[in-house]
Amino acid sequence: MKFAVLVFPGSNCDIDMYHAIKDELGEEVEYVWHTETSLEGFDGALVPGGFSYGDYLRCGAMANQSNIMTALKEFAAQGKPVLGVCNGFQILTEAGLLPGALLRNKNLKFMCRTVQLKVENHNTLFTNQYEANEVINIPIAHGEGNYYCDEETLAKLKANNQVVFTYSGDNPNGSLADIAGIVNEQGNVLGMMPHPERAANEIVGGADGLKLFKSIVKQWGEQHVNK
Amino acid sequence: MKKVKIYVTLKESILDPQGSAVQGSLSKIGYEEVADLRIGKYLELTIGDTARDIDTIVKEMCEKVLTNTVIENYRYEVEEA
Amino acid sequence: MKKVKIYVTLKESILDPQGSAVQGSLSKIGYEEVADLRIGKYLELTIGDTARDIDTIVKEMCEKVLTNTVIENYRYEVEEA
Amino acid sequence: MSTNNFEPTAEQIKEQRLYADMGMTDAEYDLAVEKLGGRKPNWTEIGLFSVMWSEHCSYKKSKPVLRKFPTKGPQVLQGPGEGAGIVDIGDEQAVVFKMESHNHPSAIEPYQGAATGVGGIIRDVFSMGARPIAMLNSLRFGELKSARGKYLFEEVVAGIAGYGNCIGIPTVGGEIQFDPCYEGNPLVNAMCVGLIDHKDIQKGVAAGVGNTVMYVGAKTGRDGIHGATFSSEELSEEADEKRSAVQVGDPFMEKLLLEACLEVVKSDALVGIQDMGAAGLTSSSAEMASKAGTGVEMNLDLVPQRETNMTAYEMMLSESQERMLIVVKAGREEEIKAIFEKYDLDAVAVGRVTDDKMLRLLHKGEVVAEVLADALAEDAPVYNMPDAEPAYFAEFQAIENAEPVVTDYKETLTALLQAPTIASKEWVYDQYDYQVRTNTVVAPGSDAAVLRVRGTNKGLAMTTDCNSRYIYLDPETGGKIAVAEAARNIVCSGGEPLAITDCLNFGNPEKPEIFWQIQKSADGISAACLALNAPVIGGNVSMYNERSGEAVYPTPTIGMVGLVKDLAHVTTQEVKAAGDYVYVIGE
Ligand SMILES: Nc1ncnc2c1ncn2[C@@H]1O[C@H](COP(=O)(O)OP(=O)(O)O)[C@@H](O)[C@H]1O
Repeated sequence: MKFAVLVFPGSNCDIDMYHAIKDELGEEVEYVWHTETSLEGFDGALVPGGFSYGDYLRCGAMANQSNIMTALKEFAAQGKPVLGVCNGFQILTEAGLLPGALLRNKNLKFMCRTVQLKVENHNTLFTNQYEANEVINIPIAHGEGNYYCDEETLAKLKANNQVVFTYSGDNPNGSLADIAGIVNEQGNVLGMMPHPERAANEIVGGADGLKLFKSIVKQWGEQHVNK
Repeated sequence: MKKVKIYVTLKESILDPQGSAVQGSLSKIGYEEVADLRIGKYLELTIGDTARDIDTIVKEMCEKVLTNTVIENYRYEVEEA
Repeated sequence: MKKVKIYVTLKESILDPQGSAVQGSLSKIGYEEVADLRIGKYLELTIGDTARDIDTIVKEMCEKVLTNTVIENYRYEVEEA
Repeated sequence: MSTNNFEPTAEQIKEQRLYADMGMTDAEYDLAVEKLGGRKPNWTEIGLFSVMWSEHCSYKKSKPVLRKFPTKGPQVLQGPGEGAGIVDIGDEQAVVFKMESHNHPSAIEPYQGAATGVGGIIRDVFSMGARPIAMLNSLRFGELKSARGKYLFEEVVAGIAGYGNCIGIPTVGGEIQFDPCYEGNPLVNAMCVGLIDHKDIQKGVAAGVGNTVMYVGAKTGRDGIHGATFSSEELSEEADEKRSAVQVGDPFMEKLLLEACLEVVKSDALVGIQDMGAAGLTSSSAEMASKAGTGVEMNLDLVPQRETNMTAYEMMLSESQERMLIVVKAGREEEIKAIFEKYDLDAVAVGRVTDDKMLRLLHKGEVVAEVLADALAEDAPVYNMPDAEPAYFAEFQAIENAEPVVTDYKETLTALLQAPTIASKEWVYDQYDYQVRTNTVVAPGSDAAVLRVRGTNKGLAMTTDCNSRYIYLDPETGGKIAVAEAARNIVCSGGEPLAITDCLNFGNPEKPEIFWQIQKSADGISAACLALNAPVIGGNVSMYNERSGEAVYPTPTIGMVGLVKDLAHVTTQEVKAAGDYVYVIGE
């Protein structure tokens, strides 16, 4: 399986994503610069964390104007897996690929720590390797991870099982309904604030995130066998 | 040349923790009369001569880039510069 | 009850990284006519009835807490609310 | 030679002693005239001399002290004298590091002061060609009792986090001490560690007559004019008025600059590269020429400018952030431009390398300054300052050692743990992204931070340390203790000390008692470095840390890096399991 890691000016978890796929997962991966116009040849797209365009104005707002975003929207519409982490999640909401928005953490501070997440939906292409309601340890590192959407949207998210991860125990940033990650209605676009790519190797932050990437590969493998 | 002033505010229904924090610290140092405080953005644009309609491009820029209508409202003023 | 609107801007000679970055990306997506863009803060305060002079306390709050006069300027408007 | 009409003339500068406002003495003015072959300097030229001969740029008062430090060792690839020092770690790889202060700007605009301090030290490291991999810091504040004290603390931490997180370099360690002596003059020292392949090592030299001098990065504005002079003075109430000395950082711009420069260093078209730090265009151009034994001629009309009608004086003295000066082989400018363009950055040819050893500046078609580069850099004045043992020292030495009497151990322990200097610093490092780039094996909260070297089984341990109370009480012993503490932190974490960088934060060196503290602590540091085979490969001096005449405690912060030969050796501080034994080693 071949992954694209999108790189915007100011992305800085691109390298972490790249190494998680290449070194820990053992799949193919390439960086794709924001000026590119196509994602041909890729089976999955990863939108990494960081501070695209300095996160000036609003997180993710300016990255959403890049050439590559048109290609990413098409890619998503084809049902291919798209994962946005941290700034990547913010970019996906700005792009309208996921509902809602990310506001400043309720304590107004950037926070870096490992938190517990509950897998609310283990039947997605991103979570099929987790158990139902499994609690996993994944690092967060963000200043604006406070998920917000209106009531109607929240009701829909819940009704469709689109809430994939919630903060278990402490809600660090004030997110609505403890939401840490959501998928789109079709289930092929996941956005989450915690960093699974930082938890892909025991020596640097645990390995609970690796199963997320393994889930994507498993699903992709099955589709290919079926075809 | 036009000068455009854009005011961006969080929607009423959205909590403004920064505003509340500032209000809290003002009240601690003796400004209890501040009953409410909300913080938004203020943008000043200088726009050169253009064939396009100024209102059209300001609205477009606001909705495409400068604000996120899920969480924010905006208003603007155009002045000759 | 008064409504006070405060506009905080970076001083002219101070670099506005946000403004330049936003202007840069606007120009790349087709708004080349934006010749300059600066981003500041916009504060809305509701101030309850007080015996103190409104101008005095607004100025005090601005200089003590709301702005850093080393790098920022401010102006404000008072309206009845 | 022309001057701007609104500027004082060479005669007025001399007669009205205008150079004194720039921090120059009469003797220094006379020396400048001598360096110009008897000609009186014009306004631009006196500006060049004043910043380059400030303590901040010339080390004129601290050089004799710095000479005490051991700087050599088989592991040292680059000692003091470049942007940062370099130490071999085997496998054709090396570690690059340096620490720098941003005390005075942080006292006035704590968020931006700290942020731009971080930005500056990062540029020092990547200008060597190294990829910055970690940040550390060392902070000193007054006790957290006043509103101002809390504000400074919160904003400095936010500024360090804001810049480091945005640029994507993990902040993995540091230390904080609270003491009333820092109330009016906080200390903000930032350290950056980078990794480099031997073949990529760069120097800040303007070699090769005819080569092109290029300007890259942010545009020049009027910000920070005379910042170097400002940091070479005591803080006073009036210092708050020196507004232009404060700059705003742009970590996004620096991220682009960093990535672009690391691509450019792979090109053999690049000859030299240097950060425009203190004294901006002046120090970078004069030092690059002086080190190469060449001259540099620049046309200031070509310098990218953020503001209109800037004079030569303003452009040369501006300390706008996120800028670099590079020297490129003649004829190969386009290749270099193309790399910067990918990152939306302009690289502009502003001058060329000459053979006459002059720094020559043109503005609006006229020569506005012509000074020997060596006169500004290499040949700046050096002073041997008088020293005197302070009265307090003998007094303290005469006091018998007292053993504290502890009656209630629980109460004493609780009180100690509540002291801000001892209490957990989680509130601080929770705001630093210490994991980005996923190499952090030991995060903040243990003795030293450890990062793995990707692709090897090696690691780098790093720490900053200094107990300024010890140094105040006995600078020589205290200096030894500071280095020894750093070494213990490295060793406890599984590493072997490689070398140190230091940041010498002191009061006004013109006071003999202060200069004595500087001398003695340097002696102590040197002795410990020799004993531990950890030479000094670079550092920074920050003097005049006084407010209203009161100096801070002498605070020579030590930043040490050690090599972890096998990641299996990494050990952390926390207790691991019930039933494990506890040993005390040493006295
Ligand atoms: N306290 C010190 N100990 C050792 N070397 C020092 C010290 N202070 C400064 N240096 C060295 O002197 C040189 C010039 O320092 P500095 O002016 O701070 O460099 P830059 O302007 O590039 O930041 C550097 O190589 C630095 O490492």
